[in-house]
Amino acid sequence: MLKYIIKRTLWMIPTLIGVLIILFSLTYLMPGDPASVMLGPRATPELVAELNSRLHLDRSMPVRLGYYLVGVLEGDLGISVWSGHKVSSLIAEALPHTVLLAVSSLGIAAFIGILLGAFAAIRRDSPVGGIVTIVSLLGVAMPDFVAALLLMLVFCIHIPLLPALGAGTEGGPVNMATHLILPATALGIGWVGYLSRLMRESMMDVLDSDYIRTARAFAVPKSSIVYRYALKNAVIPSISVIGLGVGKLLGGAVFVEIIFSRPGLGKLIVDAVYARDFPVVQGGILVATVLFVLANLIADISYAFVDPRIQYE
Amino acid sequence: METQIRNQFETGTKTAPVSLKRKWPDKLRVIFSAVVKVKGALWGGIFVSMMILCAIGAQWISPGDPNAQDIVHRFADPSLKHLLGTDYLGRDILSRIIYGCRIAVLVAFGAVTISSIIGVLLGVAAGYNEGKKIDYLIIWLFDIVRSFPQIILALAIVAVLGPSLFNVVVALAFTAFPFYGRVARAQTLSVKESDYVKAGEAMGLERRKIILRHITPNILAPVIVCLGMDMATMIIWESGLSFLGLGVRPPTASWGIMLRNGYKYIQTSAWMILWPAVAIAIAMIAFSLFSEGLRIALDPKERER
Amino acid sequence: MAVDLIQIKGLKTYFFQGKGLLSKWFGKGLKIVHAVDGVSLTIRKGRTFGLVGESGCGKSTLGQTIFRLVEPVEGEVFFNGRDVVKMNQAELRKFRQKAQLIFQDQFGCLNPRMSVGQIIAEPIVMRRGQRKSQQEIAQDVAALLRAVNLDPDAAVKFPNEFSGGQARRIGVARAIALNPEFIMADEPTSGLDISTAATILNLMQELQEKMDITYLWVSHNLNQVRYMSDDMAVMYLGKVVEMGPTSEVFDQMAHPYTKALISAVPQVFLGKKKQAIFLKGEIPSPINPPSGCRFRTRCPHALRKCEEEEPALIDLGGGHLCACHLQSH
Amino acid sequence: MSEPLLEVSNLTLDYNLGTRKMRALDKVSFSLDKGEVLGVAGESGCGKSTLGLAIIRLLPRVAEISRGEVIFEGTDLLKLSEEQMDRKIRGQKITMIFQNPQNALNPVFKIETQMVDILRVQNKYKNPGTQKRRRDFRQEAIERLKITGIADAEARISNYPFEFSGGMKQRVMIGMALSSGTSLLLADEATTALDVTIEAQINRLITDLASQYGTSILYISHNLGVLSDVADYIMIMYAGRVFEMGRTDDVFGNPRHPYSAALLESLPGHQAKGNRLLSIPGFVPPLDRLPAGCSFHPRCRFAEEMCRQQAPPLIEVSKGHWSACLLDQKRGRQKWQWI
Repeated sequence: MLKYIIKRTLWMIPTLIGVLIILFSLTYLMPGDPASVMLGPRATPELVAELNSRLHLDRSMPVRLGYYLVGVLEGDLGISVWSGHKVSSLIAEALPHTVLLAVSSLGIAAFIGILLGAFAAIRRDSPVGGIVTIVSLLGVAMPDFVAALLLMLVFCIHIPLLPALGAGTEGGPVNMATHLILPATALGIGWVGYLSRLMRESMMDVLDSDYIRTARAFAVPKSSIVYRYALKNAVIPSISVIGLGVGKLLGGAVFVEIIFSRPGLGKLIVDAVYARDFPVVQGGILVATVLFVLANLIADISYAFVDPRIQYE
Repeated sequence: METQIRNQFETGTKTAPVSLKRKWPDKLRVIFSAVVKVKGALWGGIFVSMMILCAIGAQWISPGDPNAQDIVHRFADPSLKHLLGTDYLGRDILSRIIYGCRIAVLVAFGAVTISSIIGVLLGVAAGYNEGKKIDYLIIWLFDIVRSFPQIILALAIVAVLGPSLFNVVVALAFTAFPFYGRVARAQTLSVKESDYVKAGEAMGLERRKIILRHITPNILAPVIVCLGMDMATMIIWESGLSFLGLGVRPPTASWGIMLRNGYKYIQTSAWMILWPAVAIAIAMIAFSLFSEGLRIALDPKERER
Repeated sequence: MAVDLIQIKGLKTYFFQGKGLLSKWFGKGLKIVHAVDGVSLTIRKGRTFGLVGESGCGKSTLGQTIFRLVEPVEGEVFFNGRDVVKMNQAELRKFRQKAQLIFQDQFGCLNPRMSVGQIIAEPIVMRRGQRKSQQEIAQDVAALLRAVNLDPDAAVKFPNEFSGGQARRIGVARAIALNPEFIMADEPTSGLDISTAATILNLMQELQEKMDITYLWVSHNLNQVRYMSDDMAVMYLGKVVEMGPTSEVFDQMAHPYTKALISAVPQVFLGKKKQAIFLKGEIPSPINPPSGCRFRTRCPHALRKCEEEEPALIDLGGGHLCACHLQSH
Repeated sequence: MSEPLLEVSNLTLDYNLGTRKMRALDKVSFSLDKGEVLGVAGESGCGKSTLGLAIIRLLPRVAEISRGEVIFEGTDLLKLSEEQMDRKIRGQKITMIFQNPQNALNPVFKIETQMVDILRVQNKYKNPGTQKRRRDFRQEAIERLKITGIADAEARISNYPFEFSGGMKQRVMIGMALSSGTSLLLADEATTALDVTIEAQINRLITDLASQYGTSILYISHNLGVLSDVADYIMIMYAGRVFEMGRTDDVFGNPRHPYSAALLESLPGHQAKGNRLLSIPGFVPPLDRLPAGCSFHPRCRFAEEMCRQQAPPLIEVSKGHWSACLLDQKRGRQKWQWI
């Protein structure tokens, strides 16, 4: 098991190096001289020269790549051109909100989705099956940012029930929770639909498999057949999807954070894009990617915990 | 020598020579009838073709000019004159939605075609020489691009290249090609090991012919199904980028921009958000149902069930 | 005296697991599967050679090596006097039109996306020779379908529209399309019912008599091999343990494994049930086969000598060979 | 003659697949005494597996038993509720092993966990109230593995199923299925997926353990050779109906139904090289469009007018030998010369 974990972690390193190289090369795609583009209207020759030297933009490509890699390893993601703060501190401030949003939306969605799907598979003729189909269609039909807009339209404007803007950080946990409901639902709907359909299909396959028939032939009680024997096999496909889901959520969070103007990594990146504050954009994306790669790693490893055959592949 | 076979087993009357395979119109009829049989795929197909129709013939279909402003009647509710009402500049929402189809279909088809071509070529190359250096290199490339949360990378690329229709397509294609690459590679691996490929080799078929007649058709079908599903995702991302103001430049009519304006005036008018949202929802459901039907239709085994 | 169509001399085919980059660093290093480990046999023209053994004994790999679908590590395969292992692409292509393969997986060997007519026509179309008109090809396909008693209008259907038995007959039709001299049938009736299997066996015999085809008949069903084959070989874990004319091998069983195999075969037998010889343990893995005689771990009469020295194939008379130390005492 | 262990009479079962109603079993009747082995033979689609699943009541949702009784030790199993079947019959009195050992065990649970779960449930039903610790169940599981001949069962029990070969997995199933309390074992093609020498070992293990515990076996297989080795009595089925039944030597020695004779003539073991095997023309009829009268008449060389009209009942044509062929019933033993 340990060897498998090490193998997966080691495989992450070349991937991350590749990520850094791509992120680094993005600056070369920028039309015109990066420094003047970043400074925009405030670009005076001195400021441009000073920025060029600070960001080593004047050096040759490999040297700049070296500086960048070393910088990243030391945790120095550069300084925001716009606000002068260290990029890493900006991110540190914004990250917790996004993680809270991602965990709450994915967590709830996974929980509801898996239970709904499993139940629909067990009680095949019950109305739950219909609910799963509707929810999964809903999930497909409404991407997260459209859902956010509609939810805001209904629950903040027409039926002023829930707060529309901000993360309610000042009002303590209850206030933060109420501020979290709509954004988390917006992000979660798609996932409830997708996971419940995936879970229903895999649960149905598992329930028709030989080893479940064997358990029934030996009068193993229904409850342990469903909730232990079948569930552990049926949940395997959902785990790998949840690993990927974190990536989608980080993406989706960008919209939800902007619509509900909640602080977060997504909003930080987009605002930096508007302000052409490139170091912050670069740093923000790097952190989001590292989070995503870690999530996939955790999904792979938990995959191996559930399914023993994976380690010996 | 062939005559030897023929007269050895020639029994019964000379029946009219049977063609070796169904002709093309015949094949399309079979695939179409299979798609129709799948629950919901028919509706999916109808709405997808309606969208494509609107995209091509927007100027004939749409009731009015999408950019014609009529400030006096702005934020109008749906009426006979403006079936879906007007936006903050008094422009007819229905016309803008129809023109919006054009952007959505254009971007979706553009991004999907580019990313699938690159993805499939790399995927087949990697799958075909499995275990060699090139295979590891391509997998490495796929893993890198796949590690980025897709929308965030697309957003960064557009920000760097500057927002325009072409840049959006490039950004979306670049972030999506590993999705096809991995499917193509997995298919190549499984098809390569199959007995019908071995049968081709055992028959003395040239390498080129085996790839053309046996490997490619069995890889394309699953990839085509991915195209269907990915079209839906591309439409979401196009409207997402436009919503962030990083997609198509206003005033061109795109669902994302309509939602962006809708968000600005969310207090005053609900229509500006509602109708584009409905359009996106219909497009999404249509594409996913249609690609589900396609998946069953293209696979001869599923078709029988 | 029947002419020798195929002579195999000291053929070795190994599979190397864990060759990839990743498994070199993390895997247990290189694992060699000794699938075929020094096999020599002769197949006479126009006759059926039975190859018998349990799963993992290498009989299918031996078959695929003859067709160079798998490259051997060592040894020669003479077909009509020319060594297939050393053939270049052109010679190989000519050889492959004379020798055909019938696969074990009756559906796997038919391209799901091609119609049955196209599948059967492929070898005919592929042969450079004289260009054939569409009519002529359709004629040949119809004749071939009738030859395997399938209805000619099956040509437009897809493989998945057929039953197991029918799919296998499509494979046979494709194999005989170029009137080959040699056909290797890999478990031709596995997974078929009694009556469907009987039709396939009858068909193959009829084709052999009409088209003078030589068969290499790979199967684990000894009743079938006894009925179909003139000569046979018994393989265990990559090696031939006993070989000779089928009646000889069945009547004077020499090798303990052959005895156990034949006694274990379920027979419809009236009266007292015959006492089968039961081997102990499971079939060992071909990755690290036991030293000396590979059967010693399951052999009821294993001697010390069996561990040290690998027994050679010795002739017991009349071409009946056996590799067992018990014989040489 | 003591009351038979199992008495099945007129068992009729249909599979309702959407519009099509497939008659999988049609008035199947037979009896099985204690400690005897009844071989059920027939080609695929003849309903032999359905028969096994009907007895232990593990039929799929679409299956519907329209008529008949299954009297087992005095009680009609078809009348019992699911809960009663679990409590008294399944896994205790009647057990079943299946064809494909590869996925008969749950891939993501250790062998130990699965065996202990089963033993705990059996113990709960057999002698409720006794509190046995997990260690006792584990020990009993190891004992059972040892009995079925698995080497160093102590260590192997904590492996996962994928670390076991096909033969060894079947041994685990047999270890669970055969114990002192088992009265009837249903074996559905138990060794079809195994190699010849392993098949022989497993079949001997089944018959030895069964005779040791006095368990009778319903041995379902399409391989007549295996049945000839293993079974005391043979029942030959075709398209849901019983065509012939009797002692193994009687049925194979002088078949009283043309179909049984045809099956024997199709076996390569019976013919010298050179002369052709018998291959019965035509195909097994689809179960929702069975021909009138005897369902074999379209393929039968000896079929006469009466075969086409009358559905032949199963009659005892000689002592302990039943046949469902009108010609045999009317004119006595025939030679059934197919070739």
